[in-house]
Amino acid sequence: MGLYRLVLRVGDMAALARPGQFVNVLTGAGWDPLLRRPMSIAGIDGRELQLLYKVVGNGTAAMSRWQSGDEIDLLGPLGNGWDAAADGFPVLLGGGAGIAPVYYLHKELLRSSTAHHLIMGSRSTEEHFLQHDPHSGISLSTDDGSAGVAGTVLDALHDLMEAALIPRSGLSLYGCGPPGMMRALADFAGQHEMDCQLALEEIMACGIGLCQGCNVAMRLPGNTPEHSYHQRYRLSCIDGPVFKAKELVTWQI
Amino acid sequence: MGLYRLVLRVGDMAALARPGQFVNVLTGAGWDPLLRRPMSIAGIDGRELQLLYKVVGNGTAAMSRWQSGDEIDLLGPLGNGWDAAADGFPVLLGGGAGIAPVYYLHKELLRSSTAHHLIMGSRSTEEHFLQHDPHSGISLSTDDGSAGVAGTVLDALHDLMEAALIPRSGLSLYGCGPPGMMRALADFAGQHEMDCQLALEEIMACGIGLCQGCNVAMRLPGNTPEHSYHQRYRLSCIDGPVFKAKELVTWQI
Amino acid sequence: MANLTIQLGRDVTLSNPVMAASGTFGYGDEVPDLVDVNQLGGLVTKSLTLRPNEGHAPPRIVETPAGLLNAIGLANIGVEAFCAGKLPFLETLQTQVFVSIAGATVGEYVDILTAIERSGNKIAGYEINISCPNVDEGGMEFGVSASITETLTAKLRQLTGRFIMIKLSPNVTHIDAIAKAAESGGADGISAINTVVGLDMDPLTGQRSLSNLIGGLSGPAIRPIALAAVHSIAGAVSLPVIGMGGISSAEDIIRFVRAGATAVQIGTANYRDPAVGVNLLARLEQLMEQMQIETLEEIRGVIH
Amino acid sequence: MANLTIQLGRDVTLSNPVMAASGTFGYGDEVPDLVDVNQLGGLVTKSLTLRPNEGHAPPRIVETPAGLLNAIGLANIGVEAFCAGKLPFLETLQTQVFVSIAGATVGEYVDILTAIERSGNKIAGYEINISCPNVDEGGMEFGVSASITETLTAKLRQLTGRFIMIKLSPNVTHIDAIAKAAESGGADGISAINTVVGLDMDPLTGQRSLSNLIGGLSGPAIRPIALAAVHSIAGAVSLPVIGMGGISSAEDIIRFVRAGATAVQIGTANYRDPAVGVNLLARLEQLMEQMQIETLEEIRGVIH
Ligand SMILES: Cc1cc2nc3c(=O)[nH]c(=O)nc-3n(C[C@H](O)[C@H](O)[C@H](O)COP(=O)(O)OP(=O)(O)OC[C@H]3O[C@@H](n4cnc5c(N)ncnc54)[C@H](O)[C@@H]3O)c2cc1C
Ligand SMILES: Cc1cc2nc3c(=O)[nH]c(=O)nc-3n(C[C@H](O)[C@H](O)[C@H](O)COP(=O)(O)OP(=O)(O)OC[C@H]3O[C@@H](n4cnc5c(N)ncnc54)[C@H](O)[C@@H]3O)c2cc1C
Ligand SMILES: Cc1cc2nc3c(=O)[nH]c(=O)nc-3n(C[C@H](O)[C@H](O)[C@H](O)COP(=O)(O)O)c2cc1C
Ligand SMILES: Cc1cc2nc3c(=O)[nH]c(=O)nc-3n(C[C@H](O)[C@H](O)[C@H](O)COP(=O)(O)O)c2cc1C
Ligand code: FES
Ligand code: FES
Repeated sequence: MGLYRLVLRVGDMAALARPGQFVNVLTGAGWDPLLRRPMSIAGIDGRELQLLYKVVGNGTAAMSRWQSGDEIDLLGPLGNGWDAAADGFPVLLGGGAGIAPVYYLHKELLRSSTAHHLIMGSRSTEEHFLQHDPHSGISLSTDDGSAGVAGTVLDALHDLMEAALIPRSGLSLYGCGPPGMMRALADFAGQHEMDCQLALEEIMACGIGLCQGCNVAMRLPGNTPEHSYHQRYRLSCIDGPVFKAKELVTWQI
Repeated sequence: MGLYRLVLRVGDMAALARPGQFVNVLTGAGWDPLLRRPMSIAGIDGRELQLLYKVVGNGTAAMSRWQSGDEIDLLGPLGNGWDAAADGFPVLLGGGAGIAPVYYLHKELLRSSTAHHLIMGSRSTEEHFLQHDPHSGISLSTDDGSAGVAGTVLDALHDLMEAALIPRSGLSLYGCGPPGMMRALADFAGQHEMDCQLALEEIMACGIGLCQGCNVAMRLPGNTPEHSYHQRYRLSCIDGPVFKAKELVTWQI
Repeated sequence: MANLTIQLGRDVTLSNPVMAASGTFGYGDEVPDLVDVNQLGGLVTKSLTLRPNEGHAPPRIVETPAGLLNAIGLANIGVEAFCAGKLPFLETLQTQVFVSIAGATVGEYVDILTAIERSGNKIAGYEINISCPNVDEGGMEFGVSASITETLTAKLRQLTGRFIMIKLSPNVTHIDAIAKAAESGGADGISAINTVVGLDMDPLTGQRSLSNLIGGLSGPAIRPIALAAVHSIAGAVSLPVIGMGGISSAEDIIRFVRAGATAVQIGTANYRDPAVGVNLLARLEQLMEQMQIETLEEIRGVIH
Repeated sequence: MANLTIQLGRDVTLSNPVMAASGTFGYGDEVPDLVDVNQLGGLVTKSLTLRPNEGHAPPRIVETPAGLLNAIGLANIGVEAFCAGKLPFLETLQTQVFVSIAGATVGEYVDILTAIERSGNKIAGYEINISCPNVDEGGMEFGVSASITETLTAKLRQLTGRFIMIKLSPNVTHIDAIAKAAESGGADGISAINTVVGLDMDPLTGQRSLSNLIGGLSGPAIRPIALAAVHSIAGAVSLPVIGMGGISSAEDIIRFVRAGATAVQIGTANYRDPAVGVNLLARLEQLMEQMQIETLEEIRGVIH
């Protein structure tokens, strides 16, 4: 039930990737599954691309059986990526496999020596590959208390504020995780009028704007790109997967 | 393009198997392919069962990716098996992957020290795992002449007769291979009034008599088992896969 | 604790919602070694015709993406041999047995049912196959016409007090209308779906995959089609719907119940694993506990 | 040497038999980086409605066994924005462009087609969508009625000399009758099939997979169904049939030609690989050499 790590030699594509973007992975040649599987880019190292994923169905199970040397068909980098130029002290929150896009941002912020805090939450310790070390900017949380803070990523966030390890205001949140966590984050950010970006994981058929299947309802109509054919929706694959929390309708998340 | 060899630890089932029978193999948990794949038993060694197969589609491709230690779901042994009590000097003829059920019979005849000759034919040398040695009872043929006799298994049979390495009459033929070879064998046996058994490779859905999908047209009506619901057909999975050549309608083979 | 018992009709109770579908489990005597038939909720026999039927020439099956295309052509031993040779065994079973019948004319349906009524007295009822896409008997001419469906059902209704389910074809514009006709005719239940009309060939040689050319598609590929049909039928009639089409997991059983089915049948999946019906029951109970329901009735027709 | 050129109608020649299907390739401008659209034989645009249409609420797609179930709800920019913003680009293409249109009434079909006739002069023709299973516009009420199909076709025939293909729904009892009606109305070609009605939900939560509940099934799962439909249509009309439904390999293209298609469209497979149409052409030529044929016409309708 832990996270799998996959390192892919992608060549030139690596130089194009930005945190928050994803690749669309063909998990096999047959028709089970039929479509590609979107996976956030969890890191870039030279000409290598890293993924972090959880096995939840046939597609990810097939990925977990890949051998070193196999050739993989993937499309990317896709999507908009995080807006890392946002004001405020960056707090990055990843829940479960949602750590992937957040982890890549973390690495980039480290590289540019930008102060920030990374909070990773999971059900239990086995999904964790980081060390809980709040003083150096990394906090963990587990539902069962087996590592880091017992509770959710928001509980960990509160603890950090209490301990004055991060500012109480002027935060800029970057979150990705299961629906419950995303909703809680959006609510929290709304209440405290904090800047908050969420990387959604809508089901996608194409990942490149062809199928119109990944629409996301927007709170504020208007100002939507023309290719979405409408005022009310945006396409998660080309307008997202990162959206400002305040622009989203809660049930969508 | 060669043949794959698979050894499966099957336990008690091994003791039940007879040459000419098959197992029905689930090649994966998903729905590609949907159904089991019938595979002749190519040999039994203690509690181990051996298969010999060619990769021709998704099912066999999945099999070729199996790792040592994987657990496999198979049903068997199924089918009737060769009638090895037939009179005459046994000549075993296997073409391509059709060698499998013939090879098992060969091993059994060796074990019981029954004189016989094994002829294995293939397109080229890469499918061969035996040594051409007519004097000790093993002949190979290749379409391209790269190993053994250049030509078909019937050409090899003729050569053996010419060289008086096998009798000219009173043979009992056991054949399995591609349709062309099977038809040629049936014709040859018919002309020379030889006893000839053929192991058919009809497409099967269930392998156990449930679907009625594997029917084989019989030359002589009557005397067909009741579960086949008719006079004209038998079911390849439970009445076969081995049939007497003279009972088959040529187009069926 | 999950209770799997299903009250199908006034007189018919199933120990669980899972039956074996017609044509995919023979006459129940083909697989005694591999599976305990009595653990199934019910068993529908291979469709019977008036006279023994050898079916179509080979080939009669081909695999397609996530599906199986067949044109067996209702190969069966005929009603006479069935009553003499199979019925006695079937009547020893604990599971509920439904005899599937298929006629080429209304008269043939009547004759087959009459013959069985005369010999059998422990079977639960009948499944009337008016939806086989590849033969004249049990053929789709019946299943695509609401008025013929009603007439036929009414005729058969007069002949038996046992459970009659009419098995519908998905190859129609409005399956709900046919279901309503069966209800008007006096059916006790609707089973759906039979196979979907399909065709395949070897691309390079042009060799037809089925001697009959046209066949019926079954298996996971048709599951969404079957769910839509069951949902439409359940909305149109107040009879129990026995859903089928591509079921291969306990999750799939739940899908059909949510679409409106009271019980389900498993067909093609038996070919992968003849014990699949029985094997899914444990998992079904597990899922029911996860959903915190005691009976499937609680989620029947419930989609949010 | 294989010659892939297809004479589709009097005035329409395709450089090869492969087109992109409506709704699966946007307006041809979405994928310029990934694929050279001009190498396709043709391109059918996303269906246009009279007014811009935001489509159904999310979720609108779900994967099923070897299939994709969708209820996009004809999200599109509307005919006005199309003529202003998309048509100019489409007219620069070398490939043959067919504009798909979908109305809620016969009048709307007329208005949409009229608007495009007024602005466009280099498009090859139209595909008339009367077969979308999840909306009123382009809806199946049209596609399931032979008489409405004929009336609509005849109306549109009067408005344009360009190629008109009528796109049929498989969700009918007799698709050949609808095809004949389109032929009588003056259509130049028949395209088939649109998606098959389907439904799915999350079994455990009961959450519908599509906000619209009912959707349309596409992809490899429906290939046998589509082949049977094409075979039936090709036997009923003398118009060219443009076949589709689950095509994902060059072998599949050949299957549709053998079933009677003159050209084909690729839909769902574009989502796996947006360059699939172009990529299959090389393989198609290879297979044609293997079959020792120079044109696909030699095997059209040929099944042994
Ligand atoms: C932009 C994007 C980035 C993603 N990044 C990652 C990542 O970095 N690591 C990772 O592990 N996963 C990521 N995901 C989710 C990942 O795509 C799914 O887990 C994967 O598609 C599941 O495929 P499967 O065939 O294994 O499971 P399936 O058999 O397809 O599904 C198994 C279960 O998961 C549900 N499910 C499938 N896909 C989704 C989805 N997109 N959202 C919610 N539920 C779903 C299904 O409904 C089903 O219940 C991302 C998704 C998106 C859209
Ligand atoms: C009783 C029996 C015993 C067999 N024993 C062996 C064996 O020992 N070794 C071995 O390599 N193969 C054997 N076969 C054949 C084997 O079952 C097929 O090669 C296998 O099913 C192909 O599966 P696939 O998914 O890889 O290919 P698919 O994708 O299913 O098929 C690939 C191609 O092969 C054709 N094909 C598939 N199955 C058959 C078949 N049964 N007959 C003719 N053409 C077919 C298909 O039409 C297609 O063109 C046996 C078949 C039977 C019925
Ligand atoms: C090989 C085969 C034979 C079948 N024979 C019959 C039959 O005789 N009578 C009948 O009513 N249905 C018959 N069916 C249809 C099934 O009972 C069932 O309706 C259909 O296959 C859909 O369910 P599935 O997807 O679970 O297989 C047959 C199906 C298959 C695959
Ligand atoms: C997401 C999606 C959107 C579609 N939109 C349209 C459409 O707007 N108009 C139309 O005529 N067909 C539409 N179709 C149907 C396809 O054009 C095609 O008929 C169908 O998908 C079968 O082909 P396939 O199996 O290759 O996808 C759509 C299909 C999909 C999957
Ligand atoms: S996934 Fe197809 S448009 Fe976004
Ligand atoms: S394979 Fe099913 S009856 Fe023989």
